[in-house]
Amino acid sequence: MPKPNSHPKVDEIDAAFRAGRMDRRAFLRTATLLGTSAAAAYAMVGLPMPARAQGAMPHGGTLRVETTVYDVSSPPTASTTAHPIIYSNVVEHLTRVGTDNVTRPHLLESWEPSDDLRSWTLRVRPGVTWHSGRTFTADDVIWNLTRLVSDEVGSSTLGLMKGYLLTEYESDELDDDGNPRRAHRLWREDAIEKLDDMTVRLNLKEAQLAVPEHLNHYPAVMLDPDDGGVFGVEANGTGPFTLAEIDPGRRAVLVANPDYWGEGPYLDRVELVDVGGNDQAIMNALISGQVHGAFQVQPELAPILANQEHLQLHEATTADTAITRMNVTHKPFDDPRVRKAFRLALDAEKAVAVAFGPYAAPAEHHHVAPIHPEYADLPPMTRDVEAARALLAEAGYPDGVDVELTIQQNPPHHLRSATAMQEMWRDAGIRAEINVVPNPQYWDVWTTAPLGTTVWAHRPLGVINLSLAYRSGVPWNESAYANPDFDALLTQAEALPDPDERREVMAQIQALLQEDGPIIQTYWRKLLTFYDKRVKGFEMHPTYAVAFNEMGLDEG
Amino acid sequence: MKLALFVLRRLGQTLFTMLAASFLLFALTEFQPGTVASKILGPYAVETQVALLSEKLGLDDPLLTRYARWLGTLAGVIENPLSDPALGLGLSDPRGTQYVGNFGFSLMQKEPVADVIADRLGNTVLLTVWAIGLTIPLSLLLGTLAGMRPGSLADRAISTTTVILTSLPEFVTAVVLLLIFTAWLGWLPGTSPLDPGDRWSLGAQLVMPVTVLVIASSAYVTRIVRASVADTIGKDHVRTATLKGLSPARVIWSHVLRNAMIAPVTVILLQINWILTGVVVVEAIFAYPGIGSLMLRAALFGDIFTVQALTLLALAVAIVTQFLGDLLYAALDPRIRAGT
Amino acid sequence: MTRPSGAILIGGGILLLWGIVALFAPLLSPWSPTEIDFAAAANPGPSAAHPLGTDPVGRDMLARLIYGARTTYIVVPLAIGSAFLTGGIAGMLAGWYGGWVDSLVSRISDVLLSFPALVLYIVLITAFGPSVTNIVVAVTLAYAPGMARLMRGQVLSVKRAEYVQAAQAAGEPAPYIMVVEILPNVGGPLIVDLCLRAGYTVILIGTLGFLGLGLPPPTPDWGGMVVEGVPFLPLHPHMALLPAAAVTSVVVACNLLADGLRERTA
Amino acid sequence: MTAVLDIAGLSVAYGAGPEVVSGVDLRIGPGESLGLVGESGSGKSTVAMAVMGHLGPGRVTSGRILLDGADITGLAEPAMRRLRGDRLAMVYQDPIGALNPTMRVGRQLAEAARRRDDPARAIREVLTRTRFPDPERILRRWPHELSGGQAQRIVIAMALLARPRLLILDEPTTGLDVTVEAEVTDLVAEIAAAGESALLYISHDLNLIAKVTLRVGVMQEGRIVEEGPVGEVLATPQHPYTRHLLDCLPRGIGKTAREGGTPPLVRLDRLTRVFSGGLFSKGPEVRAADGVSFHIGRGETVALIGESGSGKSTVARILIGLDTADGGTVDFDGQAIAQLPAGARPRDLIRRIRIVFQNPDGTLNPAHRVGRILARALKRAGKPRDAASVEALLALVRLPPETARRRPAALSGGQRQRVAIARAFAGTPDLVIADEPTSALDVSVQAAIVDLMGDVQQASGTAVLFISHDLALVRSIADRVVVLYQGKIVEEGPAAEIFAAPQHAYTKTLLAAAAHALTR
Repeated sequence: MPKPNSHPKVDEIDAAFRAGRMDRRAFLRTATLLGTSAAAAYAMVGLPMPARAQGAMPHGGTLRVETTVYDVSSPPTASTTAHPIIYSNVVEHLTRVGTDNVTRPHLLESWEPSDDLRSWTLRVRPGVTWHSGRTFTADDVIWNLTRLVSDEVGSSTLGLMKGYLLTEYESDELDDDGNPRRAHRLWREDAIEKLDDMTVRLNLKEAQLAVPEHLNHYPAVMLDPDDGGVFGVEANGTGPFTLAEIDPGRRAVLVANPDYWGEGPYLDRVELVDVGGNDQAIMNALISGQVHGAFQVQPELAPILANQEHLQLHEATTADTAITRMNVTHKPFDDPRVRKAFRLALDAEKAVAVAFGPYAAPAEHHHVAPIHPEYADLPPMTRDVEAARALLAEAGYPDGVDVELTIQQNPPHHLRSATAMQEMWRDAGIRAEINVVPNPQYWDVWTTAPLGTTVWAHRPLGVINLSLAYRSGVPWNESAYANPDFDALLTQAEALPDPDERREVMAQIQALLQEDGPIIQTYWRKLLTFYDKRVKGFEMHPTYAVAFNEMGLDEG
Repeated sequence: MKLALFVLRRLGQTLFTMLAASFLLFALTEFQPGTVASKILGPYAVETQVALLSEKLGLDDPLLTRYARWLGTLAGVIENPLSDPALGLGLSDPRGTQYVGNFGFSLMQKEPVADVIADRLGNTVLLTVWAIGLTIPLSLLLGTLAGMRPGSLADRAISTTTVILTSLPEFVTAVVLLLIFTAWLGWLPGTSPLDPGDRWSLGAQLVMPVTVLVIASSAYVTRIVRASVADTIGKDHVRTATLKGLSPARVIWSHVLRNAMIAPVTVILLQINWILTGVVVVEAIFAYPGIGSLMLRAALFGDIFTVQALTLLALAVAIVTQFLGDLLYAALDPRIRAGT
Repeated sequence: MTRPSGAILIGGGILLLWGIVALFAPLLSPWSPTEIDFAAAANPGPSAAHPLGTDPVGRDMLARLIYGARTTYIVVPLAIGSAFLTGGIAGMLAGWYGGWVDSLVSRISDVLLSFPALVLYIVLITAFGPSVTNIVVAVTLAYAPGMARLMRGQVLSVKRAEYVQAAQAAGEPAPYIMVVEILPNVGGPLIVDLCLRAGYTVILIGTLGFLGLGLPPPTPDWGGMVVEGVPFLPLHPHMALLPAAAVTSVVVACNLLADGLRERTA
Repeated sequence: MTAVLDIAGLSVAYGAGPEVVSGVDLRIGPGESLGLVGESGSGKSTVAMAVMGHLGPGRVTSGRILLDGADITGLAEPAMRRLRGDRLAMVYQDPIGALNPTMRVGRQLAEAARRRDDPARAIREVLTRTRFPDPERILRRWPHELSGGQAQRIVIAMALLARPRLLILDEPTTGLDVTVEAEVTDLVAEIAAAGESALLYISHDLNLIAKVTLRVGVMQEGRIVEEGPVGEVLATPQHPYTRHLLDCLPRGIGKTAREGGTPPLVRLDRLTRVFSGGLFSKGPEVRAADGVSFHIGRGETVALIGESGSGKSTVARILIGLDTADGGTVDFDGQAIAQLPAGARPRDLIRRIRIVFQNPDGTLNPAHRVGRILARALKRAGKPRDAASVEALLALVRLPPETARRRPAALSGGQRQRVAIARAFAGTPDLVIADEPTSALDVSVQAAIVDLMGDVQQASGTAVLFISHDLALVRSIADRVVVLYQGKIVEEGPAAEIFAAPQHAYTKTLLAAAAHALTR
């Protein structure tokens, strides 16, 4: 078997795969992260590369897709996975994680990690040009990456890469309480290093396997430095489309770039239509053919849309979820026994049935999904009302507790989930009031509310989520959880490419979260949408990514 | 002299109302979570950033200072602080940074509020024109038919129908219409984004929102017209006309209708007022890009500048319709004309 | 005494019926309104256990409709009563004293009426959270000005009545005149207005529920039930249509009662 | 010769209710005029509406109505419509309300003249005839720009434009001032005399009928109880009801002033009250009372006479404390009260000055029972408020004790006014102001109330300021008369002197208007 990539760890995992200690999916993912090309990795496991029927792709036409048209003038600070549908076909990522969970180079041609996974050489794809005609180079990559991890921009990429690229220090400025403000800078000056015009090297503080996946984090797109970090109509990009028009809240128009360096585009034009984010309106727009497809469809509407002749269901099993997180700075959540009681009082399976029907799977309160390669299969955490009561009593709440659960108004399954939890908690003496707030308002309290349900998008690795959300002091740490043991374990896990070794650490992390963690998690959601059957080349991506250049519209 | 005084007083009152309303709104939004800075920067902004911007914008100043700043910007006395390119927010207004009527930037859409509103106002006017254009003749006809002979079969049929229709919440009407005409029959589009690329014509997109509004408005106006006609029919001067030997049609047309219209004028104008500034539910359900849905989204977002502008717009609309009402009253009723 | 008209009988009858339902909810209801029948969630249609089916999360529809009546009968009278008290007192004072009191009340009314009503609600409720109290406050702020105006007009129309002048000439104190002499005689139009506004309030609470700003769950609130049921409309129409019919029936009843009372007082 | 109108055995009922008109027979020949007199509810207007075929929910239960010999009883609406405005025309009470407020006078007249060959000319002629000196100008007017008298003349003109065979006038002068009443009555008398149309003139006032028609029918409870030439009926009434009506007409030549006068109780000195023009009114300020000076002695009855707007009510309101003077003084038994509102008056002062208002519908709070109203008055006067005291008070005004349990709506106008009087006298006051206490009552009731006032006053020795627009009414009770015109006193003196030799032109007009009952 030829070994096109020489990374020693590829051999290790190859051996693991062949010994039956690693499944195909995990092998494919890990091998590609280590720099093996997708084609080679597929060959190693003896599978054909999933191919798309390109020959049949119709040319021309205008595709109309429903989505919330956000203001996307600053992609690095994009805050939802619905933002990139507008910009990521104009300005692109360095890598792409496919629907098969395999990461492929995109604006990069390839990457090479060092043996210790602390040095990553990124090779820029030659022949990629900006719409302006300029060649895409290592300078563009460095400008963007540096910006993405800077305090001034405030991209969530900062939290993602903080562990291995940044260091925290106390700045000269004082905050309201007179304490020095915490700020970040690269852990060393050449952390992002230019080797030549087409090569960049990342020098990491700690070993990290998921770097290529992080480069596909939705805000991490490559903007033209000449645009000053601002995205808009006619913004310069490398993508298959240009943004011709945007009216946030109403519509955006993408026009094909005929000189695109990659596949397609086949479509002439993509119109993104905002119908106000109202699920009913989305359903009605699909039924009356006002749009060809939707960003996503809520599970309760799926049976109705499935009855429509002209529509096709697309679904993806994902690690998309909502976390009911307990902010540990508030009573009673400062006590881990209380937190555990909140979990013990629930029957995730029942909650899922009520909130989602068949379109979700029960989760186990640790934010690592069975589809994640490092997932450790722990014994299930079953409902135990008596134990929950006992824990509460032990924590000093013999009469139960009164809490307020803040949830977002949309989509409606939040309320259904919350209602199911509320009802089950009642048995254990947890009296919860549900406070439904408009979605934008939720984002003003998401890091401060004592008890709130926050949606978390799918990410290809469990550790990505954990490191974004529960590592001490990271910006997205909405529960204010600060557990040095957890941090240490997580850092350790992130450095272990071997799935067995990693899984062992993961088992500890998951158990720690179930025992001590700040979260309640009852489900993993399937992502659903419907597209007109005439639309070709669409695949539901676990992070909602849509590659319009790979899609066509059969006008017939 | 007295008239001038009267106009001045009215203007003063209006100005006071506008100031008080906008201040009250400003003060109320204090209690909403989040600040102008956090809204501009989005949910994932780091604390440092928010603090920095808050400082630059003076968001920690007392409420009155900030209100005065907003007012100063609106009056064109000072520059819009958000326009400062040094903030690096990329907010720019083609009209400049300082002009009279500067409502600032929409925090939600990062565009000048004036542009955000202008875009949607036209759509709402379109909706209003259709809805009111259909409501007026329909309710005049039905209301007169019912009020002409109180207690008759026609009256009872119309009165019963309208009392039920006015009791239907708009969201119920809209949802039932959608179920029938979009989900079951597929005759009409389920949303009305008024998007040029839509496969349904503009007309088809207008049918359902207009119908919901016409049902709600005309049922109500019909009831008012009916009451007014029934009342006028019993007036002495109508008896005079009948006993002059005029035909019933002539009596209704010349002696009843004009007098009976005086009371419904207010109600019809209030309907215009309501449709122009308050059709939140219908616009939201049908994804109609108008003022109502913008109001809802802006209020939910906490986009204080847009909400302020829309509130003042609503006030202006109310004042204009009231003025129109006064003119119409005067046109209809010579007694009022003599009064001014 | 004239016989009550058909409108009053029907309107009053419906309201009375719902009132009885609200009062005896625990006796009438087969289930708790918040209890989830996890088994029924998959098959929410009417069944032996749930004669009117269940809602999307498997709570008994009949129980929620019954307890929804209770919610309506608590929140609406509270809201309307508070608006009436505030607006009524302000209008009474404005009408009776005139002058600066009148100007003050009128200006405050103008300011409050100048807000598009929904903006007022949304701002209030997003600032202070959805709760019965806040809905009562919001309804009070929205309706009190109109009620104040009506009361003021009524007081002005009665103020010149000779029996009021007689009381004044008899040196009766102002509060006595307002409460004993004026109030009983301005009631008619106010009660009609109260009925109409009670109807609007039912719609309003429904609309707030529809916009997701209604009463905090799991309070059975008809408007909120409509919203929760709407996504399932084509498959399980009962989830949205039953509460919609309940809302409509109460509003129709209020309107009929108002009509009937108006004819009586006219 | 065929009668223009021939009614035989006419009975009318509303719905399933009792007959409101029973077996009425009437006959009016061409050019003749007939007066129909009766109190409210006697059925006289129903007869008129039956003739016009406009009974609304009512129906003719028996009898027939012949117009020029043709039976028009229960004629179908279209046929009836051809008669109206052609052979039948009608004039009503409340002329302003009878005109469409949103249509110019000219158009409304033109509608009535539509069957004439030359409508424009006909309108000009009829306007001249109804005494409009400048017809062109009046045509452009809106109804609200007309005075009550002008409006009634327009309504009459409208009726005349039809050149009807029969013209019905239903209380055409009720609600108009005395002088205006005279103007309209003269016009109607002239039309009657011209004899072009037969005339049916309906009124509650025998005086007016006597002025206009030659024959009169007296109606009581739906029946005609007496009919005959006016002179005969007035001189030798046959039916007791007719006699009763005649007895009720105010008569007498006025009391002679008391010898030596009485010590003054109230003295008004140059009392002035100015109302500034409102924001809207273009008019200048109104001097409602302009230097009014007169006095009232203890136990004396002073009549304050004037038309509406003459300022007489303003004077009353200042006395009682509902209004305050802008200038001048009022001395009440040593206390200056002109600037003292009721709320600031000591309780005893309030007890000593009481008032009886004009409108029996408004004078009592409809929400309260009579007993409560009187008990409250007793309490305010510092008297025991028990049932016995209330009964005694009711007895004073000749009302049965059970009245205490009634609400005002269950009482007749006269009864309500009695309760109002009882309330005023509850605290044995020194001065009672009676502000037109009878003007809205039927004639027979008026007389009873005036008598009652007199009796109660005699018994209690209370001074009375009797305010009225009707000179005839006050003749029998007033010691002295004060005549007010546009806020100023134009004449003042002992009643007998004023009636005998009025000095001021306005007083003469008033007297002339009131005089006809005596001259017949």
